[in-house]
Amino acid sequence: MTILSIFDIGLVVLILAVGAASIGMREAFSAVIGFVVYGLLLSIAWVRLSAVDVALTEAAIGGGMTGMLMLGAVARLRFAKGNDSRTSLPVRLAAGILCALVAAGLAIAVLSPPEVIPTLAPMAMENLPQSGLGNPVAGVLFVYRALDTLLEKVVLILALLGVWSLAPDRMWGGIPGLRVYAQPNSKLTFLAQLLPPVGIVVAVYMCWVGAKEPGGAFQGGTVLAAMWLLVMIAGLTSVPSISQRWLRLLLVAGPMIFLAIGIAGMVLANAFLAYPAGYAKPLIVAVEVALTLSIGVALGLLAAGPPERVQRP
Amino acid sequence: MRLVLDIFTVLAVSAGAFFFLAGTVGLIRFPDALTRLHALTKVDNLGLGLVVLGLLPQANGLFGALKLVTIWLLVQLSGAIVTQLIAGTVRQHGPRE
Amino acid sequence: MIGQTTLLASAFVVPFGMLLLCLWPQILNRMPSLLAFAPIPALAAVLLVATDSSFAIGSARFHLTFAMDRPGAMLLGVSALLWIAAGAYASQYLQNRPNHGRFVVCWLMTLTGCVGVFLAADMVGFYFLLALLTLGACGLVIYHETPSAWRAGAVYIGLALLAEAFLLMAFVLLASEIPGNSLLIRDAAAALPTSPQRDLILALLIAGFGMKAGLVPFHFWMPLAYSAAPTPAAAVLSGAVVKASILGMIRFLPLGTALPDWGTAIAAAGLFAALYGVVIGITQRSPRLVLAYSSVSQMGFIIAIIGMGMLTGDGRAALAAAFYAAHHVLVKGALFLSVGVIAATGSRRLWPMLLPAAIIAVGLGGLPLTGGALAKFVADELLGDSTASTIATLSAIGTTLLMLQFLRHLASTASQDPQATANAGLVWPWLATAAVSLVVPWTLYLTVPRGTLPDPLSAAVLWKALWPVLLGGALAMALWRWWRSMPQIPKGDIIVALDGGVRAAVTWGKALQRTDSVLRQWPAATVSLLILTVALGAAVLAR
Amino acid sequence: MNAATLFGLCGAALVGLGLYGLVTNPEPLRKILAFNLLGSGVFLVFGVVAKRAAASGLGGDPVPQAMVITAIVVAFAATAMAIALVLRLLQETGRSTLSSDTSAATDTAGADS
Amino acid sequence: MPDANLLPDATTTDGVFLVLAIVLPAAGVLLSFVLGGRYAERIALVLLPSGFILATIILVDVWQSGHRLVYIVGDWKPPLGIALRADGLSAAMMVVMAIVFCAVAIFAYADFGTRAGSAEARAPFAFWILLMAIWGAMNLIFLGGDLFTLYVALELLTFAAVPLVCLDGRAETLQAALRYLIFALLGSILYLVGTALLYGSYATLDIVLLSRQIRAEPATLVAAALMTIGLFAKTALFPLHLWLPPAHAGAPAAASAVLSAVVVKGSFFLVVRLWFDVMPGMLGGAGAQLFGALGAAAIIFGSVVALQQQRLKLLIAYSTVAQIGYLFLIFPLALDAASGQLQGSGALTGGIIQAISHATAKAAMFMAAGLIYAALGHDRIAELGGIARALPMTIFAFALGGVSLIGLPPSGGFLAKWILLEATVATGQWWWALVILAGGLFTSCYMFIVLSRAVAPSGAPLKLKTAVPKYQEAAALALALTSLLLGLVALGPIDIIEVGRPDSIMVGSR
Repeated sequence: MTILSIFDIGLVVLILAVGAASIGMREAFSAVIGFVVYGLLLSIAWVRLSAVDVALTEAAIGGGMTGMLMLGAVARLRFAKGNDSRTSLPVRLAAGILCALVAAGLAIAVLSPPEVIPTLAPMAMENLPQSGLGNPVAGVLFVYRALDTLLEKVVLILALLGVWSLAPDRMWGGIPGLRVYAQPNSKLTFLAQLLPPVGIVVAVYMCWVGAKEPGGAFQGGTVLAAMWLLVMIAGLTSVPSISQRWLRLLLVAGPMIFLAIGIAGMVLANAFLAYPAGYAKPLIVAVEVALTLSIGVALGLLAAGPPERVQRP
Repeated sequence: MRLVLDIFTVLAVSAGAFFFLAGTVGLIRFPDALTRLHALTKVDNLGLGLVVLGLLPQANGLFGALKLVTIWLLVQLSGAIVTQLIAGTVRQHGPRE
Repeated sequence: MIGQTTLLASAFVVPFGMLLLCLWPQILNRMPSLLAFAPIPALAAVLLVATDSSFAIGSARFHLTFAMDRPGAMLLGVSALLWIAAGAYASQYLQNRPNHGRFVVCWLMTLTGCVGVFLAADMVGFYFLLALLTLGACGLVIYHETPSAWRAGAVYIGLALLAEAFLLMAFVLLASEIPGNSLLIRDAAAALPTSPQRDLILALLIAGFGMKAGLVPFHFWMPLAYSAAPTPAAAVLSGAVVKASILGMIRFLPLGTALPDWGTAIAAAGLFAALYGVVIGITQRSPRLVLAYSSVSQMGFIIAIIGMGMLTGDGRAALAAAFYAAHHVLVKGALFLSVGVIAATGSRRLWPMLLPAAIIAVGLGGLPLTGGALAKFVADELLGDSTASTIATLSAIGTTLLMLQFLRHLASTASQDPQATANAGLVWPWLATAAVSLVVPWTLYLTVPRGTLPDPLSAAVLWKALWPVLLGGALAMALWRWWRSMPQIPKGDIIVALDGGVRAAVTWGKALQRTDSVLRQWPAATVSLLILTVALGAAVLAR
Repeated sequence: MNAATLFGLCGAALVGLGLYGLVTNPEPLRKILAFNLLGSGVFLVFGVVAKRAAASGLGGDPVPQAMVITAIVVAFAATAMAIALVLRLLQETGRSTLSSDTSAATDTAGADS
Repeated sequence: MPDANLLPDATTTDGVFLVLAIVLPAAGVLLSFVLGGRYAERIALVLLPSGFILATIILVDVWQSGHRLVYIVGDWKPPLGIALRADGLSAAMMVVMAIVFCAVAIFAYADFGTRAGSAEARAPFAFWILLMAIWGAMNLIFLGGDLFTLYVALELLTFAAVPLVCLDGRAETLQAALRYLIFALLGSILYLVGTALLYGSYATLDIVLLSRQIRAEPATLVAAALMTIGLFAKTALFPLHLWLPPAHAGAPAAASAVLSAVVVKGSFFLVVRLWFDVMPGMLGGAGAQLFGALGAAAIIFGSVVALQQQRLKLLIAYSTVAQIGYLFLIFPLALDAASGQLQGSGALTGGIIQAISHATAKAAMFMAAGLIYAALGHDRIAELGGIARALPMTIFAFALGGVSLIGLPPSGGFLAKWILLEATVATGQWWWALVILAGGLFTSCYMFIVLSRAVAPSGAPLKLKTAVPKYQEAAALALALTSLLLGLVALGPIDIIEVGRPDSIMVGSR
């Protein structure tokens, strides 16, 4: 029983306890707080699983952004009147038993790995140098399975369009109603003036280092979005209206450039989303920079919600 | 020399852990929100400081050490601001039931 | 040869083309006057085209094939005659009617379906044209849009589609029996007797065709439909359309090989229907209902002939049944048209109209020298002198009684204004049909190669046909005296039971809807998802 | 019982927990929270699969790790859309509920505007 | 001619069309997102027909070459990279879906066309982009060769379909959209956990490679079960259909046509891919009977509840629930009892033709219902009197759609029922034949109810709220006719659906 395995067991017990609390708790606000804590604990679990890229993503998007969205929603849901009663006991019991069965089935599957564990790691590692990347995860994301990454960006754009399409017709083209939760008093503006420069440097570093070390476009984009939201909440800059051309261009820049390079690959490197020999690294970095910007703007607007105020002419 | 540094690290980190424990006890025992806030920020910041101090010799190279210190500074900054904001809200609307 | 196939093709293509032309409103308005001309190519085809010539539409791999065989030709010919007369009657009938556009479309659909079914040689074509026939006929039944018409239409299409479900299953079973993937009815009928699922297929075929032909347990749609439909439509429905199922039976059932058990069962059912129709018919008040029940009885008799054919394995049963059915087409069509004509004529001018109706009505019962006698004569020869033939004579008596009852009710429905005379446009088609119904059976008889049969005009045969008619007349006299004590039977007789069934179905449907709305609540849906996961996991793991 | 299997069981337990929350919690926001929990459980299973397939000097097979990153971003987009829907529903009806008992399903979409 | 299925995966000659089928919609979505306003509509109206041409080229190519088209994305062969594959199954589905998309685009031009001079409006801008996104997602579902790429395609489809449900912002459509989103997300998460377990056992998610290594281990079977249930939830198969009726009935006409005809088929197609291509031997007798039982229950419940609906769009939505049941009857029928393998020919061809004829017929019926709603201002079935005289073409399209659903020849529905019935006879499972025939009868019942109300004369003279443009009726009629004449496809290349089935691989590659 090495120190680390005790730590792991403690971590797992803590994760399950906080998760169960955030599910079982009756009061929505504390459940969300529980969820944020759960998100951070989970990123530690990812570090223990030696997947640092995923730990970063989980901490940034899973814990941070989702937590912030939930907090905003809980604040506004306090005014909802007369929500329905808890589900009856027999249903809860049945659900409990069945969920336990499903979890047990999953546990059986997890507990019975094949004798020799097949892996793509060696194949991924030996083909990595051709793309000039150091970080294998970035290699998978931008070289081997580039189609998934490209499509996932289109999914993000679609989700944003879905959120925007919820606005009433007269508000279209207006300003997302990012509720300013606290008046822009001195303390928040101080934070909003001090933290963003640091945040932006961290984001750029994360995006840049993503090629060699754990990091990358997603994590950088999320930090960028967080800083932009902080500045908007503090009221230092106005929330942009959704019909501005530059905003749309910025949103689409990442996937569009990725698509353009992919199509160019068909001509120059005999396959869609293939990189011409030798130019892989610069192209990928260019795509990562564009993606970081797009993701930053997209996540920020997703958190800001549908347009709710018409722009004062 | 290596041994001395290791002992120093163990001592500093355990002191930090002790302060975290004290902060948590304060959180549970103190009567109202403001005192809890006070306990938390003060003690946890100190605890974190000690832990960072303890880890400095273990950090690989100057760059790693600088990163640890920046982490500590950032936590202090955000901790202070957030405490101020919560305290402001608590004072304005009264503790939320 | 080319002439033959194009003529045969035109029989189907002309009505189908006219149906498609109805899409343009301006042609639709002029269509009522052309109704009579649509069936003419079919008649010409029957007269000119040699039997067993066929043609196909479609590509090499999958095509609709049409062929002319003897029973088909016989039935198509008489049906074409009836369609022409009824078409003329209908164009007059529609003169002052609203929305005749829909009537014309349904009429042409039914005509196309009817001609198509008589000519169809492959199963999918037969099924498609039967469906087209059903949809068109249902449109005709619903034409007046009265509540009883809607109910009749609903019952008609409900039962028809149920029958077609049986037939579809039977055709699929047959298709899998035929070696190679030809879908011809000829090959299906050939493969049927030797197939392992012969009994299942036979049961399905008889159930399907029985429903469409109004065999007793499923006959209740006939009185409803024929009383609700407009007169020309009722004539065509009771005459030509219902014969489609008879032709289906003739073509699909293996009349060549002896199947004693099936033969007796069908013959018994047919004869029971023949008697049942008479017993219920005499209690009815309106002439149309009496005619409807007479149809039930006659169709029962024809099915009995087919049953007897299957019993003895005697190939001639097909022709005998077709011949009897052909006669029935004309007589029943003429009688229905007469109902319309008589209703429009005043009491003063009633007798010149009533006389021809009386002749052909009693002819149905077997009056000597009429087509009916001839048809019964051919049927007797086949039924042999066993109990079946005694029942046949019983049904002859009953039919005469029924027909006299019909004539009595018909007379009572003459229009109040004594001077009223039916429009010439209505009278002439009716009279033509009546005349044809007398003449055509004889001409058909001559074409049927029957050297061995004793001469139908001999005294013994005449007397054999006459005494049931006289007996029927006497019974009718007796019936009219205790008329008051006759029990009142509702129109569809066993349909009352059906209403009970419908109510049960409605309550059952409500229960299903409640379970559905329970299942669509969130907890129930997600719990059922979990149950499904566990069930599928168990099912797959325990392979 | 190495670390990977331990986290695998934790992932399976989280999936069970998330499913339970999704089924029993009436409010949509709590369902979305349960969905995120369920999602993180699934991602843990991916992480365990990656950890077990560690080879050639890597802490884990990069391919499933890349898939998890993509899945996390997609899950976040789904959560954002769901929360926007909940808030819009709150704006429209003043209540946030999934059960349509107020107006039976058969004539819900029947507002004959 | 060596069967290309056996050759190691390599980009075949016309593989580039597969990439175009993915790139065109993606570029369309991104471009119209930036340009916005009337450009979104123009881009859609240009891209969708070109998508149809592309799909036909792929279909002809697959038919002529006799084997499937393959394209290796990024020049990395599976297991490391991703391959796009188009076999007969996907090519046929892509062409029909392209036809439905073009018809819906023409139909939606009236409702979602931005008037000249008006600035960018919410609903049109969102509709055209979402339509292209659904088109792209469906193409990816049909062509995707990697289970995780198919997961991303499923998410793309859900994120594009949910906003369509609540496009007009009414309260109950918002609730329907929320229920649909959460249930669909539950489905896709279960699908994802399945892919995780499969990757754990085989270190690849490529369909062809998986089908060569698949073993009947607990991990694989649990994964298959979870993935199947996830896809059932997204296809709204019977007990899991809570979201479909309010969502499809509440959405605007063009949207409900796409939702009901196309979106539901996506996850069904994945179930077919999973069980017919990846693990044909794993679905035991019990599992197949469970699939069939759910399908039968869907047919019975869906039809009976549809019979009792007061509103036309809800009736058609429940009819979708019923018709989906037919699609899942093919699993017990396709299971060859001796070898325990799911056969690629016979019942599967029937199922695909049923899916195709349902797609076109249902799209036509929802368009017709939309026109009736626009003309009368309501769609209560009891008060549909006189509409047949007011909108004859619409009711004719609705009737033709109904005829195809009932399965009267020469419609595609008839051909599908014929093939399925032949399969019931061949496998001796007569009980499925009863269900198929009962389904046809129920369908004819509720079609008769609706048509009899529509044909009945209206009491008061009918005044239409809005004049219904002719091309909308023409679009609905065209779709109904394609569904009606689909039966004639039996004349032509009916066996194209079996091109590139995995059976040929299984035999060859051992």
